[in-house]
Amino acid sequence: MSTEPVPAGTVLAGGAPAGAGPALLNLNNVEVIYDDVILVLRGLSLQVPEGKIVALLGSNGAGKSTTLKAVSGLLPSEHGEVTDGTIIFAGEDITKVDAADRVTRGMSLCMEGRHVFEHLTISENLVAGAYTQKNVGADLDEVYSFFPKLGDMRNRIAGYLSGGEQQMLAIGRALMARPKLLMLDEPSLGLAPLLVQEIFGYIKRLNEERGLTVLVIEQNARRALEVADHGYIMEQGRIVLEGPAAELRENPDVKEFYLGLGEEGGRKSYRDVKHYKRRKRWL
Amino acid sequence: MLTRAYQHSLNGSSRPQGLPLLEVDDISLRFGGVRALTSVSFTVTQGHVHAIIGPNGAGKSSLLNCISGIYHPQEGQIRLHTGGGTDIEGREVAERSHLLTQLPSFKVARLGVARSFQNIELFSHLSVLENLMLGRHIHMKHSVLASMLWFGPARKQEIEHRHLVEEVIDLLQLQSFRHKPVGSLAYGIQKRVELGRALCIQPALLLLDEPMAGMNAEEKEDMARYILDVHELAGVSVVLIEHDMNVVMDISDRVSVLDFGRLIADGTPDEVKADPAVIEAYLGSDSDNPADAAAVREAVEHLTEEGTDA
Amino acid sequence: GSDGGSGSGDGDGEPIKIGIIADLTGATGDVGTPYNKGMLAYIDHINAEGGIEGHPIEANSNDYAYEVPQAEDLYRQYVNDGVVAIQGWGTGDTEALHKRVASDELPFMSGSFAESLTDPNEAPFNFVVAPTYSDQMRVALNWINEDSGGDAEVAVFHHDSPFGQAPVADGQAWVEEKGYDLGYKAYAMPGGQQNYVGLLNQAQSQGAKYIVIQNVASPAALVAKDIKDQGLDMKIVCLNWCANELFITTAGADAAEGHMLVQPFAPLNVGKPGHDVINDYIEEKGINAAEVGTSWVQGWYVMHVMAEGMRQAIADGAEELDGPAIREALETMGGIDTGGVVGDGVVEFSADSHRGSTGTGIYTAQGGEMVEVEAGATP
Amino acid sequence: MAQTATGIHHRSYSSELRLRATRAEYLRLGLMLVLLIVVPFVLDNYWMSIANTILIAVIGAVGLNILVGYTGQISLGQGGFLAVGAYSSVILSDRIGLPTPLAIAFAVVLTAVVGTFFGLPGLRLKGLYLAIATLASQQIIEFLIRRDYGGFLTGGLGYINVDRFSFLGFEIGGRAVFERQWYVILAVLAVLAVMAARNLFRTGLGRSFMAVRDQDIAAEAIGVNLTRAKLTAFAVSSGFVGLAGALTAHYSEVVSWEKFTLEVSILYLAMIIVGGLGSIAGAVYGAIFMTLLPVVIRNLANALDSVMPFLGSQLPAVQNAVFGLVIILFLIIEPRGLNRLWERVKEYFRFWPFRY
Amino acid sequence: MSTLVAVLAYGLADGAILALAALGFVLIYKATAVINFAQGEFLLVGAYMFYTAFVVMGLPLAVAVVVGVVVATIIGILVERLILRPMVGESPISIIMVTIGLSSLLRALVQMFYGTSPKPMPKLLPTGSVNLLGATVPINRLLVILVAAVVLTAFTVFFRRSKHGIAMRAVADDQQAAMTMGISVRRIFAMAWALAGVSALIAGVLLADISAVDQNLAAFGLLVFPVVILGGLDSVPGTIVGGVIIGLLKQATGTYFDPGLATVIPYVVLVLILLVKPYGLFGETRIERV
Ligand SMILES: Nc1ncnc2c1ncn2[C@@H]1O[C@H](COP(=O)(O)OP(=O)(O)OP(=O)(O)O)[C@@H](O)[C@H]1O
Ligand SMILES: Nc1ncnc2c1ncn2[C@@H]1O[C@H](COP(=O)(O)OP(=O)(O)OP(=O)(O)O)[C@@H](O)[C@H]1O
Ligand SMILES: [Mg+2]
Ligand SMILES: [Mg+2]
Repeated sequence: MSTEPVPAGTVLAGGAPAGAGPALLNLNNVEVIYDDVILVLRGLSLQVPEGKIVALLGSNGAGKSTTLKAVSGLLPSEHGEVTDGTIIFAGEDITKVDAADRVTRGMSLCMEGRHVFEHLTISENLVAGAYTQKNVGADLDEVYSFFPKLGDMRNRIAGYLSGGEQQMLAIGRALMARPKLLMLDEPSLGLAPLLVQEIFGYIKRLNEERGLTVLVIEQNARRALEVADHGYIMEQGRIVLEGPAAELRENPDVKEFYLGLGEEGGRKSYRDVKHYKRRKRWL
Repeated sequence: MLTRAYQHSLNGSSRPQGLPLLEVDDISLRFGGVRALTSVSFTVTQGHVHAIIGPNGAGKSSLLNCISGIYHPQEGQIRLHTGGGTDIEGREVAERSHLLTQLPSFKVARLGVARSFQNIELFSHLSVLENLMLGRHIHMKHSVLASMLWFGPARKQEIEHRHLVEEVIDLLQLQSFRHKPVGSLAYGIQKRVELGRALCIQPALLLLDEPMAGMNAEEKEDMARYILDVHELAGVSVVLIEHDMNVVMDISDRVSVLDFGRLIADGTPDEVKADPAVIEAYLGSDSDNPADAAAVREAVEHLTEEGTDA
Repeated sequence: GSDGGSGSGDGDGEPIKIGIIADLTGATGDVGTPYNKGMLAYIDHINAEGGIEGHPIEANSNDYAYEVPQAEDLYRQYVNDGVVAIQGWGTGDTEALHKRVASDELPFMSGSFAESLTDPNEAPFNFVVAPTYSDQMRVALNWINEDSGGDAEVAVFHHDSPFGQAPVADGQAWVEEKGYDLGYKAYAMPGGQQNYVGLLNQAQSQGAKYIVIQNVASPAALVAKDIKDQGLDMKIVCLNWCANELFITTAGADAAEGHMLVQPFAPLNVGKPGHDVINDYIEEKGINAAEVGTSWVQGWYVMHVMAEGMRQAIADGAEELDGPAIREALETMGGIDTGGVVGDGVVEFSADSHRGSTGTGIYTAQGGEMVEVEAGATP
Repeated sequence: MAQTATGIHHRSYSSELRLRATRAEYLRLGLMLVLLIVVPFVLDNYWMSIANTILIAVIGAVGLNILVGYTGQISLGQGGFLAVGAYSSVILSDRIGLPTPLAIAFAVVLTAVVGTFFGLPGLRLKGLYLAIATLASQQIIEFLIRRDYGGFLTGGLGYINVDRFSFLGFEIGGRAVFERQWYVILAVLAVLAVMAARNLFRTGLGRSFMAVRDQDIAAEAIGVNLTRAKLTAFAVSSGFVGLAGALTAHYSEVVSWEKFTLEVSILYLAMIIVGGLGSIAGAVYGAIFMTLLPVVIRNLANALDSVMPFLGSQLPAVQNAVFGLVIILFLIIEPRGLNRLWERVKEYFRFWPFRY
Repeated sequence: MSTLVAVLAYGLADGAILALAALGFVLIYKATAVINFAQGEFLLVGAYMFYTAFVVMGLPLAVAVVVGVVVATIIGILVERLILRPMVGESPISIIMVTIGLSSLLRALVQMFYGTSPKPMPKLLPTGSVNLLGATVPINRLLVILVAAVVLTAFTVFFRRSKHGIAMRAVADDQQAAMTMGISVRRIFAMAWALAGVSALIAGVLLADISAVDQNLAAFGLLVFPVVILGGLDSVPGTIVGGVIIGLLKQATGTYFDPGLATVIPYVVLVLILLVKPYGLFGETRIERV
């Protein structure tokens, strides 16, 4: 694995990262442009090995969400398009496939900012999530057992839930599609510490029990790197650093910029921060 | 320090440090059957950073919405005290207290209560500059004819207020986005713009709903720095909702904890941190210190087991 | 737009330009189209005869789909093209334009027979060829008075617009002036209805035996249908725009049977002397007489009146044939013969009245035909 | 203000606050003025009349865009408000006998008031519900003026004759000069209207309208009084529309209800949407485009009459078809309207030869 | 009394047809959040399609109905595919405008192909009339009520029971999120428009049968707005209530007061109702939270 900056646009060494199974998801040199002018992904490549948890880190505006939108085919609805590169899922090139079909092929995305169906009740939201499935009942109960809170409020209108409640619902809904690959865009966004623990514990568990493959975007790098097997760090639409989670956790840059640790390892108080960080030291 | 250079104070309060600024007095809020808040009371002191924490759905945002007049609690009062000191221009201001619970939110804003929202609520089609200028709305005169005429008062006013706005832009390092439509900016930047819009009001009280959600450690440090600058240098009082305990513990002077709409604790960060009820309801086996990252794995294992036999 | 036989025939003189504002596809397209056909046919006919004193008529005819703004736009275009007279159509456009017409000094005829247009002070360049709606109403009332033996309730169903309201007040006045013992009540007919049962119910509670309709054919036909459906004993008296074959065909022969039609322009099947020229023409052109309805005839003869005016103006030796000259001629030339087709046969204008005629025919629907009951009835 | 390779650098806020910064923009402004001035010298009466219609439409469209494009309150009541402006102005000038310009001014105010009144539902209604409510106000106003109870408007005549526009002895002349003289009046007013609107949205008031459009709760939370903002928007917008209505009346010299139907409301909506919502320039482009469209089609049809007589005989249908088609195609190609299209062209050339 | 019966019969008949027309409108709105100003034209086109099949081609009634339904479906799908799909994600008002353009286009096309004069079509429903409580009521009105009732219940049940109902609302709420659920936004849209086409066809044919096959059919469509707003833009049962209210209201005003007034009374009522209930009688309250 490389702690050195990776030259822009170069494909990372060979297919899947070391020690991983065959890549379930494989992005090669993906380039994304919004509104025909705004270049956001500049030849991004990453692999998500079957049965592993991969974390994608990066500062605001790096293009993380865009990456997931590209994978799940949501770009067209935002005047964005994949102008170069390929997206391979389960061995098939899905770069041109319609968003809905991608779900039936077994991926499901839990979007940044929840996007619950505001006018539907919690249970209706979950049913909608299972649109591609046959027997909904069982899955429903399962989700409720994982998120008891949802069970208690199953007939509440989703639009009136609190931020966190909506986040749980969004994740539950994504699971209703019984995906092979679950993509989570900042799942811990706005969640209380306790819940963050739960959710990551839950992700881990899905991964271990069902062998669910997970690609997760996180700002809470610490948590992410704890549960993840492999990590990617992106800046300005490129992968600038990647490697096994354990190693990334030890990487000094990561320590400083993502784990918010001083060189000496201990966490420094926010009060001690006296200067604004200069950005993008990898470029 | 940057902000010393600024000529406009961002603090719109004329209240001497240490006096009570905001009194939340036994308020209850219901939505049909849902009890979002149940007899909550606490006091925000002038010059404090007052954090509100609690599990999801505890009623934190609702509380903020009550203070800023977006929701109106069925019971209880919220009082904002102004005056008793000198205002920005150094004039003596008589002491007054206002019943926020009876005001529409635009009137609350005119008392200098500024806020940011949990899910960013910017004017997405407008540029960063326009969004910030809108922060000046309550300080500007709006006559239809003068506006249509442009030359004369309208133009003069625009330029006048532009000065303060530019200072905010400078403080928050938004220079490069000045003329960008906020809709297309990345999440983190939008959060900053929203803070800026609130600052342009020259707030007497600043309400921030999860200003650091969705930021990485580094960006949090910046945001924390901005908030501290505003607080320390301008002396603006801040009420802050935040889930990252490190931030809360580091920058707040006082913490109130909500759970299921009730106030379960209220005190200094350390008191609260130690409070078993809080740990039970909210923090859990907090482990944001990687030293005991093991704790998480435990938590994970723990969950795993109960899950498997569930 | 379609040009009425410009250049055709051997009229070698410099052509006379006129503009036609027609409704072919609008709200009144059903009667507007044949009216327009009639006009163009007449122009074709007159040009074939060598035009007017050697001047062929060059008519620019455009459809305005009963949209006033469209009409205004067309009008401006015609003025710009230097026409000497305008043939309009509906109430809306006639009203919207009469001021402009006056200031541009262009004689203007149309299918709108509102009383106000007959007053040269009010509308100096508008000419109303047929008896006004008010006169038709008076005739209708006279007839009802006789038919009922001088004692009946009359309900007036009128289009919900100025066009509809035009004769209402005058009718009321007429009843009083004549001291008729007729109950008289007016009801507005909204457009786009699926039935007029509500209206009929009101008429019924008024005790009306006669229903005068001032509207176009299709709604009138709907009323006839509803009367039949409801098995009511009421007699419809249609004025002008619903007094035609269209009313009969749309309502269906049996639903229309026995209702009365006040129509100033004699339909072809009545066979007035003035119809011969039309019959010759359609025979020569191979047009099926069945297609030539009342409105067609109307168009033909309105155009005829205007043409006669032009002929006279030229005869009067106007150095150049322009609006004022034509107006002058129309006001001074005396009666224009229509071979008994229009009203009592002659159309005559004067400097202080542009009311071309007061006489109108009365017909009844019989076996799906218009059968003449009385010719040239005047108030 | 200096122009360098890296872009425009303003040295003072006032210079940045100018509407036009670059030489190119001044050039464009100049060209437009020249165009406005030469028009009456090159066009014949017919096309002058079209130009005049366009100028009136511009005023109306700008007004509507203030409400719909900038404040986000969809309105289908345009026709009704035009009518209010037209009737009131005429009644004031010809019946009450006020000098026409004064009458027009009062008509503007009156329409603003009426507009505000019909804006009241806007305080409770959102988006499409409001749109339909304005549709209702259109229908109701239209009904009232058409039914004209007791002839309170037209004295039972159904229409009102309007005297030639005259002011302080000056009177609009006959056929020869009529259009040109009107052109001067209308052009001046249109330019003023456009400027006024442009200015409005450089100031706090205008911004508060846009804030209401984008996020009303947040707007209120920064101190914008929603009620006032919305009603002001309705008033200002209706004011412009009233002016357009009054001018229509005095220009066409006859007022009758047929000129203010729902079709008119829709036509105006089409103008601002095809032109570009929330952009003054867009409203102008839209007004020009939508007014010219049917005229151009008819002239085309007449020209092609010999080749395909079908066009001529089916003209209104063809016009409607094209009207519909153009709207559809436009919005599919560029949903943000002509204005955006124009901007994209400019962008393209700014970045040319690079793609981004 | 007899008057009242007549009012009921005629009013309900009109109301039933209105409800049918409104149904299509609501389906489209529910699924695609599109306000379809072309609904009236859908009635128009539907009626003319049927007329073509039944009269022009002279097909037997049953076949003609089938043909009509098929064509209506196809038209619905085409409209969605060609005109609305490219607009996905655009501002609601631009989309409104597109449908306005569509309405103008459809009307024009019908006009070009069929002209403006009414088309003679043999009556489908028996024309005679029966005597109800002293009032003569034409049978066809009663049958119209019956047919409409059947169709409406069918639709209502379909959306209560099937998961498509939920999917539709999901799509209307948040298209992106719906896509991530594997809900094919396109398919849902197509479905909504197709169904709207069909219900409009039925309404159009019924309407044509009791009045005439002419352009007025489209004008009738405008009344859909009071209906849906009254019932609530997104409520299927709402359309029925709204339709019946408006239908009766018009007939009653026309019978007891002034038929002219009857044309605006729906709008007056509409405004009044909205002032009390801003989302109509059964409409979903739009959620606004911060
Ligand atoms: N629909 C869009 N149109 C134009 N630009 C966009 C759009 N969406 C995103 N962008 C731009 O693309 C860049 C990356 O956006 P993206 O949301 O992927 O960043 P991110 O890594 O998810 O940031 P965050 O952590 O804040 O979510 C940003 O600079 C943003 O301005
Ligand atoms: N407008 C509303 N209508 C109905 N219920 C509401 C409304 N607003 C909030 N609630 C309910 O009140 C409770 C508190 O919501 P609130 O948003 O205040 O929680 P919170 O403390 O902000 O949670 P989080 O930290 O996840 O944002 C929740 O159960 C929510 O469902
Ligand atoms: Mg993101
Ligand atoms: Mg919250």
